[in-house]
Amino acid sequence: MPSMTEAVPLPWVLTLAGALFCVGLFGALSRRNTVGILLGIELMLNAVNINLIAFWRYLEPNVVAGQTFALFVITVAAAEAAVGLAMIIAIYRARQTVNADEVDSLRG
Amino acid sequence: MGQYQSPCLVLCMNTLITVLFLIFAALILTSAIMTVTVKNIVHAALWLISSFFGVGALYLLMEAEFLGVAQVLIYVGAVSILILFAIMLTRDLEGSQNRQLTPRWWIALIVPAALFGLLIVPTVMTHAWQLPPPPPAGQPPAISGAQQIGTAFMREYFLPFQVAAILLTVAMIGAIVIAFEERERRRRVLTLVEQVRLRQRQQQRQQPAPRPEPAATAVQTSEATGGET
Amino acid sequence: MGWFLQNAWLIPLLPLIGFAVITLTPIQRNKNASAWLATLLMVVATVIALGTAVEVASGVKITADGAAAAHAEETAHATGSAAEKGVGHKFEWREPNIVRTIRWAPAGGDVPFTMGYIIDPAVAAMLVMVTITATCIHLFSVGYMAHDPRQARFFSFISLFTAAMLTMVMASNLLLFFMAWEIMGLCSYLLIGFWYDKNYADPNQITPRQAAIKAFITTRIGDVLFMIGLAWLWTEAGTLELGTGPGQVFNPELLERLATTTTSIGISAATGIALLIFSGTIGKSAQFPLHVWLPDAMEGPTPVSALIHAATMVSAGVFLTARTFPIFQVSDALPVVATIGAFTALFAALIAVGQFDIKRILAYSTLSQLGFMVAALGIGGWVAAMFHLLTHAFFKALLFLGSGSVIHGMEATVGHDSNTAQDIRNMGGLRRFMPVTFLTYMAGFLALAGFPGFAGFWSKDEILADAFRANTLVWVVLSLASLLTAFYMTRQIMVVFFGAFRGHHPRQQPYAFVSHDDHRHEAHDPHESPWTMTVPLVILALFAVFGGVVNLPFDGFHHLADFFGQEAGKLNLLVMGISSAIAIGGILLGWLVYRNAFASSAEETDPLERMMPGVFKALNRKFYFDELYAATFGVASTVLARLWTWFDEQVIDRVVIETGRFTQFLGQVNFIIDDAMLNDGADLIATGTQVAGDRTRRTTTGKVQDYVALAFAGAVVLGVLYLYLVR
Amino acid sequence: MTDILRSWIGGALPDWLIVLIAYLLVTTIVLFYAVGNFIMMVWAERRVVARMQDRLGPNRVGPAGLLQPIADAVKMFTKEDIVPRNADRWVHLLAPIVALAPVAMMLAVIPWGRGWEPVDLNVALLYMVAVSAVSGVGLMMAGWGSNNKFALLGAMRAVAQLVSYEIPAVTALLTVVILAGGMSLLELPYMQAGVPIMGATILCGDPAGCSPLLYSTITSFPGSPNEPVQALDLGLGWWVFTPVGFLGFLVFFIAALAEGERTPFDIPEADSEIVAGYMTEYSGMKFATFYIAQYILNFALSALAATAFLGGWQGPGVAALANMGGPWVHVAAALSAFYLLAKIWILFFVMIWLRGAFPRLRVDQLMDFAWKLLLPLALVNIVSASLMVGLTQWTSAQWGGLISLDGFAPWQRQLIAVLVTAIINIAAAYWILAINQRPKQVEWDEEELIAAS
Repeated sequence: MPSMTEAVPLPWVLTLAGALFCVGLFGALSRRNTVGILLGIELMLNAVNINLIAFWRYLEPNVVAGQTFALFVITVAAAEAAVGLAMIIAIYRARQTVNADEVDSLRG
Repeated sequence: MGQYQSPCLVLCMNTLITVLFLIFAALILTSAIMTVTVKNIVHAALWLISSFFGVGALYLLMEAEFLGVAQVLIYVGAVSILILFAIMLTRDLEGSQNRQLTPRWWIALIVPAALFGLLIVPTVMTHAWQLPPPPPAGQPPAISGAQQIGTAFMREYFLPFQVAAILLTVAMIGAIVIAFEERERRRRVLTLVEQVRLRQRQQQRQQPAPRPEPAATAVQTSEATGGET
Repeated sequence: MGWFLQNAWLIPLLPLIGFAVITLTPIQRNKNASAWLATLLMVVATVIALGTAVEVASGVKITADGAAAAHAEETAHATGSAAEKGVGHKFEWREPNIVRTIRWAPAGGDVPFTMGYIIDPAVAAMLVMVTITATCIHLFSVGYMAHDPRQARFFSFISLFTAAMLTMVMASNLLLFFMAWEIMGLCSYLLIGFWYDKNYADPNQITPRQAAIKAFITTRIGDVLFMIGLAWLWTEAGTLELGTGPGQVFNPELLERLATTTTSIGISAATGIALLIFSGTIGKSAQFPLHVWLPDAMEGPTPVSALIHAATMVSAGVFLTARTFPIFQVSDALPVVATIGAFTALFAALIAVGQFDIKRILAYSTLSQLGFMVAALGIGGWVAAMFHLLTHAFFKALLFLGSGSVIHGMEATVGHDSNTAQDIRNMGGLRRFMPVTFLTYMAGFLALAGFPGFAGFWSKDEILADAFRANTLVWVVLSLASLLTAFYMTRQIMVVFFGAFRGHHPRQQPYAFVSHDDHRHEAHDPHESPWTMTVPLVILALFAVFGGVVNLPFDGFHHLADFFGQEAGKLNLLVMGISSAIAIGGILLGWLVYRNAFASSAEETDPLERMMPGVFKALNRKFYFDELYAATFGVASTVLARLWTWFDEQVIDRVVIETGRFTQFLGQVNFIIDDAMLNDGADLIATGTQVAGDRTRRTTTGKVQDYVALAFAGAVVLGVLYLYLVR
Repeated sequence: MTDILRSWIGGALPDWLIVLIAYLLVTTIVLFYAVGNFIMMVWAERRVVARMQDRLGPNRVGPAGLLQPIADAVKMFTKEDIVPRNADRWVHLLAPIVALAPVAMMLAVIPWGRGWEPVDLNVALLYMVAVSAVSGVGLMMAGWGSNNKFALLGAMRAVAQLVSYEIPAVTALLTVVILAGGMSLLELPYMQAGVPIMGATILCGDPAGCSPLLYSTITSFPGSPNEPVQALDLGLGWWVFTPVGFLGFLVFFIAALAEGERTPFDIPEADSEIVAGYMTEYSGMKFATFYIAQYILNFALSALAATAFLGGWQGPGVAALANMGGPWVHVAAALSAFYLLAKIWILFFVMIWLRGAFPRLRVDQLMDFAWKLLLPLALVNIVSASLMVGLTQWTSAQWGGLISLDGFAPWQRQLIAVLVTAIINIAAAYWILAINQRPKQVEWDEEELIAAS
């Protein structure tokens, strides 16, 4: 049966993951809206997951650790999204804004 | 697909997989770029969902069915809905018309670009990956699936599994606590029985000497604050 | 074949289920349902326990792989090979009928840490005893607690209590044993303080919640020492598994090593461990000097007293020593055990003579009888001790439940006031009103007094015979104690059940009684209790009368000893004659002294007090032990506190004040130097810092994205350095 | 399908093209099947509800009004397609498609008959749930893109309801996963062969003398899942007949009602409160798309419920026909497809019936119902399911040596398992209902109320 491992070389997948990570990082750094930052972070987490799955599939397909770790990452991402969004709502309620550059009480 | 395999099939399938991979990669990257650049935050979230779909399809392509489906279930079904909810709860209408990027967005462009160009690409391209040898012909490669994941969660990764469960619980409670809005005093619609009883009591009260109601002012203030929230 | 052994874990599980169901489900809102549920589960547990005992008696053994083998040949491991220090019969650890463990809490180390149960003859006998008495007590409580608003809670507690006891009996290792032991401690606390809202008019009278705390703390002293003993045993043996195999605590090699190791305080390790474990027994079985909690535990409901005194708590202490007997056998601790047991037996019997509260008399008699058992263990009479433990459980449960029935009947006349309803001087002639209670109580009385033919006679006689052979002094002391036993029990019977009824004009309390429920029904006569209370009495009375049959001291009738597979004492006609004479003499003496006591009024003085007022006062005040503890430990802590206060005020405060003054002086000196020389330099540095701070402050924008960008930029720089320069 | 095509036109076309055509054909057939059912469902619903309300319902167009849906469709197609001026145009346009597409995708993994299985996915159960969750995004898009308060409110209600009821639904399906030992939908009907309650219990004594009309090879739970046995096969070993399956089915069906926004739970489009919810601004084709999506979702969820709990296509006679071999296999397939369709329609009738009988829930009642009643029941049911598997299949070694059921015959163990789970489920149901019926503490400050009124 033909499979991904024969059709696509591993570096392609890793490059895709790296690109996705960098795009997500750009989003997280450049967005004004706090929710937008969160979107960027989700992209970064997905990039990590692609990496994990790719390494699992290409290098150790019969060891289950890669998928397991990806699942843990998804779990953590879900928890992070829930808490992050709750914090955004709390900030919005307290300050009537969701713009990250207006939330700078710690400015020196 | 049956037992019958022509050599063309393998070749064609390989091409097909490559093409599919490229399509998915394009979908993922385009959606991701749209996510981080598009002006409207709701559109950004929708683009993010499209990117999630691409990643899920990529998982399916890599024969991680369980993860692909879990990706759709958790990211598309839960996380993005959560994000959409949060956007709609915090939407300020004028804000969505303003600029979406921070003033120093060029810094934010340089850092990821440097990361990608200077580190990721050279590392990925120059590293020698020790790929395992392909399985002997006619024998399917041993690929761990959902059942192995379940077994692993109950055996080797039992403790992390429990920790993840606790983490989710804690996150849920934390999210509720953080986002919880305490109503000052909830004004409830009275049931019919309560209204009747209330009227009776009022009449009983009016028969003796009417005394000044100290509670009246307090209620007014509470109404004022209650109306605000 | 073997089903009961395979599923013996159900025995403690059933009361535990009862506890869980009553506590967690809405059934707790229905008093009767919870009571009958708990009782029903206990009945099922009793059936399983009986089945287990039958299977053990028929010699079924279950091997590790689960196969049942009938009539396997007896294999015994001699454990006392190191040094035969015990003067009594040789005790051998028998191969259990079933050992079933599961791995639990992987704690590292070579030996897997396990949890599970063991059934051997001793355990089977204890299971039968505990389940039967506990079932009777449950049934009795259905009637006795019928009017209590917290009935469901009561039943959940006693179910947990019973479950803990059963777990402890079956425990396969000493840690599980200890855990169940501690749950029992908790339950005794909860149950003694069950009427936690009760107050007395007399401020010096101990209230249930004080009694509960007292019981908890007093037994805690023993428990802590017990735990230290277990820790010591763990460090020496690396295991707490019961058994003789390798990696188990009664392994002969291990015991030999323990017996020959000498610690820095001059005793062998075995002796030290045995003494520490025995401290647990002292606490739980209320031996001198930790006996003070048990009489006050009478503040709990009467079924609880019965449960504590007969089936669970105090038996647990004796069972602990019996269970770890191989360690005692190779140690030098047995004389200590014998001394404490014998002393407690006599001492408590003396106090019992001077009490007026019907339950307290029984409480001190329990102390005394436990002293018998402990003394029997101390002189090596393992079978005798277990025998007495079993028979005593039945007739003492009978006596306590009987006293509960009496109190229940008395409350109809004198109201719900424990001071009045439990005072034997207010009773009298009750045999006419409560015939069933009277007859069953008589059975219990004759068994406890050691009247020939009754259960208590045979078991006590076996102890005395062993004592006579092993240690004459112990025998003399125990004989005296049994004389006193017969005497004070006769006193109680005479005052409670004979003579004229005095309850219509009870004694006036020195303090005016204040109660929520202050309705006395003085016109009413006491009445017999309902069937739920009398049926258990009759069942237990049968055991009290015929229970001795299991181990008659004649050849061929040592059924219990054969069942345990242990050596037992021989028939000694001399001792038997003497003890019969003592019992009958004690009863006669009691009859002579008390036949006319309190004939007319409840306000009369006790005949014994008329004869020797000083001695009686001392007995009535329990040899002033509570006062002694208050005057020693209580006063000592007060004095220590005062001393510390003085020390704090006079020494520490003074030092602090003087140090402060000296510092002040140094400060003044320093000020001069500082002002003149340092300030200018410091100002310079400060200004420089301020300027630098102002400059660098701008990098702290407060925006999280800037920080993240900076972090990633740093990562990129480091990565580039590594990738292009280092490598 | 691939094989049939190969036998017809094999060699004339390249192999990959045949595979592609086969896939396309199957997809087309399934979609037409679903849409045809949708049309009949709309008609049936209108007629049945009318009967329940003592009306006639559509009866003019065609015989008994059978052509009414087609007339409606023509009307829908010819209506004006309106996009509100301030709406987010693309989101507004895409929303119905995003709502319909995942629902249609759900149909791919359902085994429609014996041997009629479009796709064999080994995580099919999870796939169904995951894909159905995606349509929530479509609703959200519709609500937001319409730029209408009612639409937004309706969408948020709909999505909140969808997400909440997904949890009891998934938890109830976990029961099936435990019983089946996997997430494949394909295996489920085969596992539910045999006789009611026990599955494969009545074993064939003599392998040679067993009639293939009565006995067949079953890998049925309860029993031993890995070793097929020759047993009496009435095609009735549906899991709904066991206590675990019954409770699971009840919970799942109620949750499915809520997910499909059927009547006691039709809060998102409660027309007396918020006009038509997220569909307020839609008309014509796009409205029809939403409508189709909703009915096909009901159809798919009914099919899932039938497959997971009611034996799927399994029924009396299927195995016997299949055992006869030859062309009879195709007859068996047709019969089995009929069985599944009948079950789906019975479930759909129950849905209509509920619509005719029950008033709508309030929003807080809706949430209480999901979190305080359905979820606890489903959780207890998982425990029961685990016990059922353990009691029927484990050896004493797996129980840690504590429960020894080694000596019992399979049917005795099955009886024990059924009794134990029945007791647990009934007790739990009683208890949970009792807790939920506890009257709420009525707390009201008299002074304040008097002052306020």
